[in-house]
Amino acid sequence: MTIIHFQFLSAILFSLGLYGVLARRSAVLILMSIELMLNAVNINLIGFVAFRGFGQEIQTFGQVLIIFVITIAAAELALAIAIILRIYRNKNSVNVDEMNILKG
Amino acid sequence: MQVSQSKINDDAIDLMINMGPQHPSTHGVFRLVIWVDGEKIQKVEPHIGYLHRGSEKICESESYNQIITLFDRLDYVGNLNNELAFSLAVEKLMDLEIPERAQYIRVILCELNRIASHMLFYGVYGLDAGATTPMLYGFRERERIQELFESVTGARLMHNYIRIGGIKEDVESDFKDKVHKLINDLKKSVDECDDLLSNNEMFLVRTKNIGIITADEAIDLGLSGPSLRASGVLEDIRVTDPYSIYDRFDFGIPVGSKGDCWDRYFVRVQEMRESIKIIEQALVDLPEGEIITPIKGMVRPPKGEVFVRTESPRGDLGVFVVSDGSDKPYRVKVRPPSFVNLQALELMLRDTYLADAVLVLGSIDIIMGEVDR
Amino acid sequence: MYDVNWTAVIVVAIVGVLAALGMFLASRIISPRRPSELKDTPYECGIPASPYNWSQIQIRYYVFAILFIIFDVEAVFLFPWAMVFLKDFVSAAVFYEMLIFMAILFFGVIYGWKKGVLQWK
Amino acid sequence: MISTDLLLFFIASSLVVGGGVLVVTVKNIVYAAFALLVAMLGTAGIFLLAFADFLALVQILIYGGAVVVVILFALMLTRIEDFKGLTDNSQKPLAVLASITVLTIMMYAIVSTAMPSSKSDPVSMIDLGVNLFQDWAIPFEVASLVLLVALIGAVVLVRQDDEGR
Amino acid sequence: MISQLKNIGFLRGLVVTLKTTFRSSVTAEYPRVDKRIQVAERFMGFPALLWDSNIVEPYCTGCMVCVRNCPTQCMSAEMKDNPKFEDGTSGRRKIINEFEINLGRCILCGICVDVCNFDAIEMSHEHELSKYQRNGNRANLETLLRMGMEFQNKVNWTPKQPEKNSGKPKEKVSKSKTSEDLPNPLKLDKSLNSESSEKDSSE
Amino acid sequence: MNFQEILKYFVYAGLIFTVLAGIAAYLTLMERKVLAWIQQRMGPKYVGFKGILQPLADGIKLIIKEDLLPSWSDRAVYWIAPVAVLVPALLMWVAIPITEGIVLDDSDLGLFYITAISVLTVMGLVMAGWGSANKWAVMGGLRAAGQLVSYEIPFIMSILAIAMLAQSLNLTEIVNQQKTFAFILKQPLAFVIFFIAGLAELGRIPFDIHHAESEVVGGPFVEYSGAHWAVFYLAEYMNTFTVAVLTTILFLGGWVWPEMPFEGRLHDFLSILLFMFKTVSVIYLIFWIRGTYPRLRIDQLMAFGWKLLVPLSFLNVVITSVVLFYGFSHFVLSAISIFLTAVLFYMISNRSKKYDSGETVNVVSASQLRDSQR
Amino acid sequence: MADPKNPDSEKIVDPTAAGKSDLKSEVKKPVRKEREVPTVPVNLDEKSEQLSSFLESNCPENISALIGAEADIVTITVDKNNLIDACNYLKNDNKLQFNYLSLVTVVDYEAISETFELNYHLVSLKFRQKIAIKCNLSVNDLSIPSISKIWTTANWFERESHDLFGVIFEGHPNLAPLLLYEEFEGFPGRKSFPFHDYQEW
Amino acid sequence: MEINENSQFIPQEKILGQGYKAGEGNNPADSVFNKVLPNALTVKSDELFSLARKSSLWTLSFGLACCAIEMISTHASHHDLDRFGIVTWPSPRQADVMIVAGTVVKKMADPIKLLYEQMPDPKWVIAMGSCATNGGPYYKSYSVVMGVDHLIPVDVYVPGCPPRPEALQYGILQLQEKIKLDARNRDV
Ligand code: SF4
Ligand code: SF4
Ligand code: SF4
Repeated sequence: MTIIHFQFLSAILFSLGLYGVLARRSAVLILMSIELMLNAVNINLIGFVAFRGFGQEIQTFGQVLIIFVITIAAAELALAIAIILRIYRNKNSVNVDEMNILKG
Repeated sequence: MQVSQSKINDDAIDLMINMGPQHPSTHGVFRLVIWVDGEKIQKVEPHIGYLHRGSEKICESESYNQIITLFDRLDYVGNLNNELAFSLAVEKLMDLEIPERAQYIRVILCELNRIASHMLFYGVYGLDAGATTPMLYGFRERERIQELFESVTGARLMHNYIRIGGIKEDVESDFKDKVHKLINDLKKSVDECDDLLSNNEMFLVRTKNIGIITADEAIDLGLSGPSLRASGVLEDIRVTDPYSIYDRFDFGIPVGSKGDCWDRYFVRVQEMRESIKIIEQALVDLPEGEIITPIKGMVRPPKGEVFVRTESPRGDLGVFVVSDGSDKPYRVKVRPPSFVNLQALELMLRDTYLADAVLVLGSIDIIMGEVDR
Repeated sequence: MYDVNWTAVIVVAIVGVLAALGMFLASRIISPRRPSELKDTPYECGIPASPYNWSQIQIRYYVFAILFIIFDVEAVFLFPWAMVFLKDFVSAAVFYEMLIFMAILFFGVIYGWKKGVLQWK
Repeated sequence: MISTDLLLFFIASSLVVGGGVLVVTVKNIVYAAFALLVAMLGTAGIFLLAFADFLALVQILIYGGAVVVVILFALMLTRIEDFKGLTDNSQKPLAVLASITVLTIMMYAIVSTAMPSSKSDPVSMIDLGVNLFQDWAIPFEVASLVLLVALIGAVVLVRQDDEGR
Repeated sequence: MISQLKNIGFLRGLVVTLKTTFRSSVTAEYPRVDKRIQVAERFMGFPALLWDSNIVEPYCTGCMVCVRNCPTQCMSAEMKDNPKFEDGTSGRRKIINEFEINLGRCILCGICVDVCNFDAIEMSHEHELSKYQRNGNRANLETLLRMGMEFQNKVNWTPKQPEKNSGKPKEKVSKSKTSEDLPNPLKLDKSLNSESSEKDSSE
Repeated sequence: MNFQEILKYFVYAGLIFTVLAGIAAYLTLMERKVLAWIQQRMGPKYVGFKGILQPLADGIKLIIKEDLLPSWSDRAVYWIAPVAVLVPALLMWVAIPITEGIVLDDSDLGLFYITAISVLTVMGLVMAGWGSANKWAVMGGLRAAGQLVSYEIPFIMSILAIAMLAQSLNLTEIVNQQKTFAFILKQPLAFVIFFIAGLAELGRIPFDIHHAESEVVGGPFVEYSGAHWAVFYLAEYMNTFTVAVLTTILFLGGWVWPEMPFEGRLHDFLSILLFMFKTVSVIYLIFWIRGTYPRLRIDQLMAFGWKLLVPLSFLNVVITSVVLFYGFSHFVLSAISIFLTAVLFYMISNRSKKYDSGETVNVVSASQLRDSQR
Repeated sequence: MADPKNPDSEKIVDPTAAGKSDLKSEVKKPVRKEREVPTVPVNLDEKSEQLSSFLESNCPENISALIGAEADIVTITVDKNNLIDACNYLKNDNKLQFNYLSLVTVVDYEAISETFELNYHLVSLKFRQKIAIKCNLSVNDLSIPSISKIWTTANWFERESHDLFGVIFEGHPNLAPLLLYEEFEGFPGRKSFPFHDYQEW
Repeated sequence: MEINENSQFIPQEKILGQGYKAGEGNNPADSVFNKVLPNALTVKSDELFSLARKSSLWTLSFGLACCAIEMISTHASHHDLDRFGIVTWPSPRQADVMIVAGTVVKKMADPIKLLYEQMPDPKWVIAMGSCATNGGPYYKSYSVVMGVDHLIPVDVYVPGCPPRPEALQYGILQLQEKIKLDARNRDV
């Protein structure tokens, strides 16, 4: 188990997330894909700090960083869902293709 | 926001829920179709008739004495009150004089029956609210009352005891003692019931300000009995249009002021206490003597029609009898209090939650046998 | 040692799954089976089930769920804090930091409270 | 013979990747949410293997709750007939292309910059806490503000909705 | 402070349930003969025909009054000439030949008892008659008489109108007990039948 | 990590499951008996001696009952849901000690672990509700999600207060810190909050809103039969036991308080007995409450949680930390905590009375009415 | 299920003629006209007397009501066209205020006089009075204005009467079957509807 | 009718299981186990299972009319069906026994059939009261089903109107006996 493994996993997960963001139509699904991408980042990060041979200091810092990422992810989830809800109430749809604000 | 409004009020977003005919809290076979948005009730539609047995029609082919058995089974919780109502109607047709002793025994038993009925309400209402124990306590008291009924009338539920002209047979000699003991027990248990449920904070927040119905609405909807009194209308047929010997007793009439579920509940609890008072007075006065005015042959009232109103545990129980002079009535029609009270459900359920529907329905205290007949 | 014995956790989880599966399997084998069409319809208090769609907006649950996520995150910070703020080698500032943190978040709840989202009317 | 660690890593990463694939392909939105949970639990496993027990629990705690929210939300907003039509859009080929391109680039970058790799020691929660609250005090407070903003945003948006009704 | 606590309803509820926890249970253990609730003397179980043990024949003459008055039409009866009347041993000119009650249908109203002029039918204390067949409860004359016999033994039954229904042939002067003024069986003292009442078990 | 060790864990895990399943089964009997006593009944009596085999009969019956896998439901989700409820219930037991040293993993993250795992239970209920594709089940599932998620916060916060007091997340350590004073004496408020939140997490009366029989006819479980249903109930009673054990460990001093003047084996035996006695008392309390109270409505439940319990639990955490930080005596903490508990009770009992300006039902005398008619 | 081998298993032996006549579903003979039977004497109490005389003197012309009495209750017979007016008058007149509708009954006199009689029993909660409105309908035209707008109580009573007797209440918001189900044929409340012979259902 | 002059009238003994005929009412269906394994084993296991089944009869909480009141009484403190291990569940999915307590009206026929079908096997039905047995006092009615056995198979008929709680308990004992006998008389 080396850093490469983590990096590969992270890359795969990230591109999966990217695919999801681009290909999915439901806003909720896109949100999930974004969560996947954030997770990919986390995996990369943890791989780095744990297997790069950094000292205790950097390792702790890396984990703190991950905590912050998770925090932000949670906040993002909350807010994004609120926005989707808003749009849904107006348009009765969560389909991003239909969420063209300019068209009204 | 205009756009969203029109879309939201689409029927599509409301979930239609069927409550009943088999649902633990519909008190029999009542079906309530509810449209909810989330937990909030948008619209309700009561469906009845799942117990429509055609009693009124059957009455036309039975002799007067047989009909009493059918009346027993209408409101199967307030049986004696039902029997009394029908007997009173026929007695009025025939202009019969009822012996005093029979009158008193009737009143005692009917009031006991009222307590039994309210005990059932208390128990079932507790169950609706989610508490299991009130149910068992209520039925424990009912069992005691039914035991007494059995020793007097020979049956626990379907007594066929009140006859046209009096009662079937005289009470046993230790009747007075038994009733005294019973009501002493009952007094204690009513207090216990109060402690268990009436004062419970959770029960209070569940029932206060829920299912409010104002006095005017109540009168317009024809509510009766405790449901009407809970709205603040002072109307008790035992006093305002007295029948039998109720005008001889002094008792209290609990009257609510708000018309919410709590009032309807507590009016009934208080009514139990008042019924005990009536029984106490009647026991003191209970005279000796005849128990039935004998009628020769079949009961054949003269031609005519009559409408009597009585106060059953559920409210204004009216009986309308048309006689054509034969031994079978030409038409019998019951004014079932539950049937009328149930109409108010739609109004009571405005602005409530799904969970409240159960409690509001429970607070009307319907008996399906009477609603559907 | 601030770690968890994950072997034990995984083994217990496996045993839990296996036990449940075992029960399902046993029941599958020894329970009588009499499939019928009506049996397969959803229970709806004795009335044939009517079709419905899922579109139910229960906005209330949603608000509470969001609140829950936020406070969950806070709990994540609180646990390490609870363990360290009394240690002699940390500065007193750590203690006040968390008080500020909690105050800020609690302001959010108060705000929601005042705006009435904790009420269901 | 692969080591136990590596085996566990592969199990965990198969959970992650499998969950991820399901999230982006599955038609049923609720299944996607469950798949997300699986991916998150897999990630927790990955954290474990990188000696971050506390983080693994954090992952379970937060995503275990958050996914429930997503599911609830998916339930609330989607009609059953929408499951068929709503999942993939017309950009699918483009998306495939883009993600494969990104994947290739990243792979190339990873392979070409071989990094030395050596294990380090686990971090205890106390160290983490000290570091977090002493060295990262300001970001920590900022995090609270971010959460507050999210909270207020959600409240405001939901409240408007209430008035709309 | 303590009085304040008393007003807290949820604590009061707990006290009530705690109190009842320590009361003894009120449950009757049904299948056990000694602990089950005994039915009241007036209890109306299923109707049963009575047996005139003086003359050794049923009281019922098959007059069909009860059949006509039964609200559920669950009875049927057929009379025949009483051979004993010809012998001069019985005062009943006619006697029941076939009698059937569908107890599954009977609603225990007691009307048949009220209308019977011959004291021939009585609501027995029998009420546990579950059967596996829908018509398993069609009781014929023998069953009804057996039920009646059981009931008679249990409550020391005597006819309500002993004069009229003694069943003695007219010419003979009756010496039997039944002609005395006997109390109403329903008002019998409990002690009279305390021993026999335990027979009504279901085990 | 050698093979033998894993095998050992398997044996332990199997043991945990068996014992817990047995306890859960007998908790159903205990519940029925306690309810029966409260209601002056007898409860199960004829199956085995005094009903001792009743749970066994119920269990076997459920397994040999047809296990419906309805075609209209979402089969996979429907099928897995009970497992998703059972597994977290079991997982909790990795970190819970029964007595000194008898625990699978005496982790220093123990409490945090329990917190994290307890969140997962919600999933199973939501899955069950959604998978059944039944209206009642969906409503129940949503209710479960809302309710369980809301009460998680006070649950965590009251745990945190104890963690702070003990300065440890290790359950054994926490117990050992209570040698002189059980934490319930220092933190009655945390106890009350923990207990209420625990009841809500379990979905027991007065918080059994998500499977309220008189409202949503069993909620998420309405479509389940046979073995699947049995697994749900197993998990539910396991959780009941877990909460009782946690209460004992965190607040009632586990197996150490009050200290016993014995030595050696006898001491060990008695401490286990003491522990069990406390646990059973807590369970009895849960069942007693179950037999007494009606249930709340979902919005009232949420409001109660968020407006009363959450602020109070936060306050509790803050007060605890302040007292600890400034090194005040623990008696101060007890005093404040008792005061706040009184406030909580007062608010609960006043909350309902606030509608009640005077009695709304008056009794009018009949003679008065008669007079007025004349 | 009923025993298929024994088709007679359902039949309850009932050889008597008297029993048969109960079971028979024939229309009831119009007994009223054939036999001389006593009628119930009218026996109004003081209050009802007052009400009766009050109505006799004060009842508006356009209602053209017939004031009478049955047993102990004042009755007022109106034509169906005047029903709404009569109801409004009784409800709104300050001296009467019959604000409470107790019962709506349909009595089937088809075999006797080719009419259906509707009875509305009203109560005045204020003055503690009772009154019955009677209204005759010819069997050929069974429609009558609905009074559910005046007293909401009437809503279900009218639906029920529609169900059982086929009376059509004009202006009623919803006359869907209440007690019976959609597929039920016939009007079971009427005298001409047969009683169920005890047979296999 | 033959009554011997000297015949002693022996009280009719109420032996449980009297009048039992195999194949009547509801019988559990075959399980995979039944189909595969030799007879002796399955018969034995069925008998064993029948003990569990009969001691844990959960009823569908379902009252139709007046009889339901007596049914509830039977569940209540004085009679306490819980002694036999009988509890009620609101959903048919968890129920073993349906006690049809009351008048079955034609409008209610379909719901009853549906509820019965929705109960998982093995299941039993008790017809309580004369209405559920054969229409009882409403036999003349145009809207009453003359006995619930026209709709669903019934195992035990409890006569009475309403049957006393004891009578219902006796019916339940009869049902338990039937379950035992069914397992014994099963032809695999
Ligand atoms: S029981 Fe009485 S009424 Fe009936 S047939 Fe016999 S004698 Fe006549
Ligand atoms: S008790 Fe009533 S129903 Fe039974 S046989 Fe006698 S008259 Fe008929
Ligand atoms: S059998 Fe009797 S008590 Fe039972 S439902 Fe029918 S009428 Fe009511």
